[in-house]
Amino acid sequence: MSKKVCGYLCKGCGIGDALDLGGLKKAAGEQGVKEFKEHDVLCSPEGVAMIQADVDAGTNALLIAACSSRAKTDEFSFGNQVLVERVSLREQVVWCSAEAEDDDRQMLGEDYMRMGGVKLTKSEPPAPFQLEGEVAKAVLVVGGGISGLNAAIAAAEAGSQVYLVEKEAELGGFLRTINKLGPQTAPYRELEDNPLPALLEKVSGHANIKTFTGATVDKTEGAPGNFTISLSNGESLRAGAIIQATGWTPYDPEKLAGDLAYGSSPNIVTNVQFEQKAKEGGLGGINSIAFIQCAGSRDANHLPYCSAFCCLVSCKQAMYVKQANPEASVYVIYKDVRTPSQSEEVYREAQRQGVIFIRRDEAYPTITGSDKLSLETMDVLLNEKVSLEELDMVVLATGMKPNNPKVVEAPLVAFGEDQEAAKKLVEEAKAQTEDWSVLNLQYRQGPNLPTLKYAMPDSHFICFPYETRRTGIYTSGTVRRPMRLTQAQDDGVGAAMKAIQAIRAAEAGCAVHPRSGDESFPEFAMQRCTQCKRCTEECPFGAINEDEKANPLPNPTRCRRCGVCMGACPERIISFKNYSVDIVGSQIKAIEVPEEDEEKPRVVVLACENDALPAIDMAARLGKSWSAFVRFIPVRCLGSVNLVWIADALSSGIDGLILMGCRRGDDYQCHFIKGSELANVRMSKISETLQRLVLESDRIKVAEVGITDHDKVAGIINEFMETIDSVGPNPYKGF
Amino acid sequence: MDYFLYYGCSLEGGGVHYMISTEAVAKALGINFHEIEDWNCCGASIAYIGGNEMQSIVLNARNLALAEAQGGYDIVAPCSSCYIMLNKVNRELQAHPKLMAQVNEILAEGGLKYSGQIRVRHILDLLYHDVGVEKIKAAVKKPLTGVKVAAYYGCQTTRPFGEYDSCENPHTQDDILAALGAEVVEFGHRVKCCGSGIFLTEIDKCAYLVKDIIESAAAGGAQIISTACPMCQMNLEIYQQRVNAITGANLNMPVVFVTQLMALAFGGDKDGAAALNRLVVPSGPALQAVGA
Amino acid sequence: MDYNQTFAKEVYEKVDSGDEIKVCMQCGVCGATCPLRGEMKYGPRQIWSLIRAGRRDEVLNNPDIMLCTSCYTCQVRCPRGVPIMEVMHGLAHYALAQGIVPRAETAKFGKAFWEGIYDTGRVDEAVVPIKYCLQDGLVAGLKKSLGMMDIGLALMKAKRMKPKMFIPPNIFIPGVHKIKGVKQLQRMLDKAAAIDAAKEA
Amino acid sequence: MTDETKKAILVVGGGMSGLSAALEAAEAGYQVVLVEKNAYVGGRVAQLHQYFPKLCPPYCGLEINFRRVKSNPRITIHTLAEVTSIEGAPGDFTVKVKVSPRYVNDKCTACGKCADAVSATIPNPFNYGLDQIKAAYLPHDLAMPLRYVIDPSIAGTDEGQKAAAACPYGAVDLGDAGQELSLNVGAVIWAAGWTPYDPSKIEYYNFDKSPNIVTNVQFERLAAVNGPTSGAIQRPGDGAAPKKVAFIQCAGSRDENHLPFCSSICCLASLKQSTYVMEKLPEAEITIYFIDIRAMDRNEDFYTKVKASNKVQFVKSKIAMITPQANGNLILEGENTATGERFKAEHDLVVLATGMQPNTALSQVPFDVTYDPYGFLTSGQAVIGVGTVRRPSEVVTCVQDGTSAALKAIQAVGR
Repeated sequence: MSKKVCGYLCKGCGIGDALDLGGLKKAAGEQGVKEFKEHDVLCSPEGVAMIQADVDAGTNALLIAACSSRAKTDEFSFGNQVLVERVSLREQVVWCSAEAEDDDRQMLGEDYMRMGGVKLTKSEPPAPFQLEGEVAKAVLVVGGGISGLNAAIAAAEAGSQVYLVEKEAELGGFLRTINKLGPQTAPYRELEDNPLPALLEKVSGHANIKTFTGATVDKTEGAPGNFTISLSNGESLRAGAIIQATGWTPYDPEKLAGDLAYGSSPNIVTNVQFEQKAKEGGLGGINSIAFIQCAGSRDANHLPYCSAFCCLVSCKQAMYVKQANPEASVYVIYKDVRTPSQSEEVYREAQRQGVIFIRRDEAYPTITGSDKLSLETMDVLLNEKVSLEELDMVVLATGMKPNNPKVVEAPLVAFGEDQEAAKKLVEEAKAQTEDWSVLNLQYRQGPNLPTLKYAMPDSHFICFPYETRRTGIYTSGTVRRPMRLTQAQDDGVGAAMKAIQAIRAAEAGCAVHPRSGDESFPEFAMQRCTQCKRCTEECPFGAINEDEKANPLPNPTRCRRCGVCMGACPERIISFKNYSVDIVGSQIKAIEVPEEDEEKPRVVVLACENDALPAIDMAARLGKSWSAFVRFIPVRCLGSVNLVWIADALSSGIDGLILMGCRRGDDYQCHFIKGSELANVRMSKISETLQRLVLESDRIKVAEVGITDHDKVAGIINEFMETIDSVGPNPYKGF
Repeated sequence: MDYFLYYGCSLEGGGVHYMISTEAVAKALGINFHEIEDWNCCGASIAYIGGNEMQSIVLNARNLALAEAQGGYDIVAPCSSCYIMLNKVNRELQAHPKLMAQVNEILAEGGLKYSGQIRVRHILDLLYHDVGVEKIKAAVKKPLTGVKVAAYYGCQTTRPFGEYDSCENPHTQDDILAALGAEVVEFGHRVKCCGSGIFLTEIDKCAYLVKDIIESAAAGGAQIISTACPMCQMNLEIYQQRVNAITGANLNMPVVFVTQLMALAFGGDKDGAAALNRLVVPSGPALQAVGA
Repeated sequence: MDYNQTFAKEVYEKVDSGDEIKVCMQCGVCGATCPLRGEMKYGPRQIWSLIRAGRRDEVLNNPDIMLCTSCYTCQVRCPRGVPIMEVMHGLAHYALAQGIVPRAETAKFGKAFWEGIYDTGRVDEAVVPIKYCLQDGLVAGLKKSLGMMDIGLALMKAKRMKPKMFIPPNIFIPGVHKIKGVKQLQRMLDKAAAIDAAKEA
Repeated sequence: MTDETKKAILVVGGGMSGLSAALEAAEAGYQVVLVEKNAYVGGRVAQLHQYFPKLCPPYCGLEINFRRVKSNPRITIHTLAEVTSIEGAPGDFTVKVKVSPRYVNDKCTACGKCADAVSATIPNPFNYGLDQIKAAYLPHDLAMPLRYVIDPSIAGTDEGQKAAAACPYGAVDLGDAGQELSLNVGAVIWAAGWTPYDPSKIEYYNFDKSPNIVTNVQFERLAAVNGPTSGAIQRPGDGAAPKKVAFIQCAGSRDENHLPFCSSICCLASLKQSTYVMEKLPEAEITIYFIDIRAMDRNEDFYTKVKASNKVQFVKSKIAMITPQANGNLILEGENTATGERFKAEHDLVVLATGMQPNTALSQVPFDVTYDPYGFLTSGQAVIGVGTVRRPSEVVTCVQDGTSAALKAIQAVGR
């Protein structure tokens, strides 16, 4: 496209007083932004009108030198065909340089003008990616239990075509085995009817829902907006998004043979088996019964987590017994009664009906006997060991395991690291990975959704619970985490929302979470590819497949636009229209490096735009200040940092670099899962590059900066400046 | 302002100075008290030992029925225990028609019937809500300036109903005393139980309750304790020497009824309307400031 | 110890307000709230849990069930709305009805108090203590009442008690006036007694 | 499908639930109007120091959501706005909204000159009144919109004039009279959130009588770097670092005299807050008094982790009484139900795990909807309840719920 460039300088918020605008314009001019307009308050209606007028007159590339790109976003966006580059003179120059010399502040401003200028001139407005052929708008739901059924109905009622796949011969999942539901609705005291019949009626009656029972998924190919799914029954379906609602499996009671004598008597049953009996009306003749909570849950030797539903299920099942025989002695032996929110009333109601709750300690009760059972347990509240005799039945409240294969990933290994060791790690990871699959994804990175813990397939389970690491594929219900029936029900509806949204994004050719709406996407200059596989291996979302010659096959609708592939590529063949190795490299080169004797070191901070950048903005607004020798360059993710930038920076005389990104490790915060981790690993190998250049490794620092660490920003920078002083100037200056 | 004054057994005996002062206060405030003809004991909270639940219901139902038959005024109980028993039974009868019917069958033995029209009040309720602090202020002739008093509520004065004042943090008596011009001191134990219910028989266990309450009042700077319950007054007052003997404390704190202080402030004679001569622990220096 | 629901059911059915303890969640507020918490082996919470465990003798013979000062503090604070004080009284009453005496002295005093009510319709604070004392027999009783003489004298001095303490109680006491309707009252109380007796049987 | 032609979705409440609902619907192509009663969106999570179980800052997720909002032209936000009436039915609602004056228009650049100019202060609502803030203020560091607020208390005063005079951009508008909006929408999502239960109602805890008894929400502020103490945990009474911290669970929850239901987040909140103390005051003793520890699902791991630290003493007892001492310390009385021991324990800082009261129990939806006995909205109604007005829930469930509410809403406008 032919660019019509114009720069706009704001004089407000102290910019006009602190900086020589002429100098700023001149600097930008060196990078191709010749024309400039000034305004006292650029974000004011008048200022914006001034810009809009130019845009209407054909200006389509704007360098807006004012405040942070995070501020005044409405005022300074002019539609996606107009390139806007923001230069943060306010936050990154004026507000944070209180202690700086005037000329240093001016140089700082001018560098940012150059950096902004070069980025603007080298960027192109993104053109949304369009799938070939028609975008598939159907939603595939795998799993016909409470969550899947609700997902299917919700999506269908929102107008989507739905394919519902269930491996059993009938729909319903665990609902089929359920006698009654515990109290769900106010006043939370009455048992309720199984909702399955009503759900089945809705499903069978709905024109938008096509059901496949007794079928599993053999193969899932393609990408959001264009999945092709082959079923075990030979059917082939096209879907735009997928919901995996494969539910749970009861924890294997055989594993409790030792701890809770399971199998030693037909009268020791699991809560699932007991429900079946209740459904078959087989609860007659129970005069005395004990329910044992946390049978295999909250136990390091079995399931370390809490299965979340067992306490309420035991309350419900205890009510079955009481209602069949009010005289029956019914005991619930628990560690903590977990009946959260309104369901506290269910606990009370069970008590009202005469159910006795006995608090035990960590040790399991001992169960003996074959027909009539005896049970011995610590009664914490009596502070003594007690025994229950003549029990007709003992029910083990066993927990839930998600129906999803466990995936273990090999730890990241830096380039150049001992490749044998790396292979070994991969092998070990493979060994721990379960070798079955639900979706059989035909993805370079494997057939399953990556899992974090306990085979639960999610990535940010607090803020963005639906986000798996496979775009357009959402999990729903107990496959994601143990939850109660009502939650699984709502969860299905939410998953349907995400699926519909993903299809919409595929249609529009833009990204989904977290860069929702971003129309840029990575393009590969294939002819220069060396088939090193790094991009295909390191993409956190498995977006890139491989052909038989190991050439990368990108799937833009799977892509989240983080740029990790760009950071991984040693050949620099991967770029976005407005974000590339060349653009950032040029920004670095645009920094003017003073002669050594001027004693004005230069440090580049590559800052994650999700956490570090906001922290820097906040620090500046709060009046923190730091060395005027640093230049910030926001990056989409530290994972997108290409080593070339480091090398270029150092060889052009930059004295040091800081990579500021978010927390890594088990409780990582990276919105692209392992960008921060990757950067760290890559930097661990940077020493080689440095040795080649005969430079000190102190010149590179990877710093974890959370979004609320604005109080630390100044400290980190100033400390690093001292380090740079001690190691001395970069010998490459002036080359 | 017409009310039944349910004297209760104490006011005929150890609480006689409560009766005298209450009647004097009523006069000064224009309250007409009527006696419930032939009322009987409420049973108090100890009745459960000799009698059973239904019996203590009947005891109180009879009084309620009499009151209903004799004019239906609100029953005002100066004694907290009477107040609780009458009120509790009244609420139960009003809430449970079946119980009411059953009880009426029994009342029929005495040709009585109760339909649930009566309201049961504590005397603090009457003084604070019906009379009001302003009217009390207006009646003051001799302000209790300089009198450092602790307002003691004890247990049954507000618990369990908390109808006219908070169970945990009551204020009505404090406000009334303040209206009299007295200095009401900070007092942590104001709602702590003094154990009167079983004091006589479990004195070794309960002595400490009295000790703590009186010492807490003294710690706050109180020279005198005011109560609105004959059990509390008697229990806190007459056993002080015993308590000293058991606990090694050194208690000598006058304990009076709020109505005695009111009578005094309303200009009544200290040994007449205020019946201070009925104290076992003389008011001594506590009321010297106001010449009593 | 074996768990057994027989006693729990007995309490639910026969003890006044007994079934209300079912909803106790064993939080412990009652025990910690009681003014006599330091004097009790078991607080209400523990007593409920003993009932649930079926410890009949331990509960009914437990002197703590009769140590209640009736202050209602536990009852107003109980997060599950258990009328703790009523249940305590119910338990004590039930124990006495079973011929068990958890606390002899309080039992005697209560008995004297109730007799006062039954005989006259009202309670005479001067007579009740004597009746209470004399349950130990004349000699011991007089001794006990002499032990209380200081109190009695103090009250008499303050004109808050009529001098009846030394009149042998077995003969007619003029000072004690009966209410007019005492006979009907007694009939009522007898009828009421029958109803609860049926329940407790 | 041309969603733009369809009626908009109204979301009432800009907390985690409302924000999620608004974003999910807007990103699926629907028009959304978000009405928020505070001067900023983000709700109560913005006031948290960290989330359990990851101990990460809520600002992190909010920043992403705010960027989603900024980059999405389909979302309109009205802050300081409350719904006054709703008429109609799903597919066609007429909703009246009252917008209170902010006295600062969108010319504000958040430069802060107005705050410098005024001297009047108000109790800082963002810090639950733990400190004072200028009466011309930015609600918090990540406020969205990033715009100052002039407190009504000074709008008509010289102080207000000072603020106006100090603003170089004509952003202070003391004449702002607020406005009444009338919206025609196809669906209404009610995400009004919750209010911490007022602990002064638990009289025997004497909350009002000691500054060293704080609520769990206040404690979040005491630990937050942008809080009143810049993240130093101090006793409000004297600024001293506490040595013996107590967390009292079910302070109002699971109590028929207060909130009969379980607030379901407080156990994890206290476990989380115990880690704040461990980190910032390694020497301090920590005790958690509880009835049951309710760390549901994978959050159990967090409970396990805290137990493993051996830094926290867990005492199974509901606290029956708190008595302030002259030295500012507090005596806690309870019965250790595991040992039967009735104890008195002295602590120098007490944190009450106060529960969640649904805002629908405090001010009802101006429409014919049904509530459960506690004031929570029941499911399946014309006005779609979401998040903590449906049931006490942690952030995850609110996001989940907000997302499903968005779908129910697009079904309604699709009609």
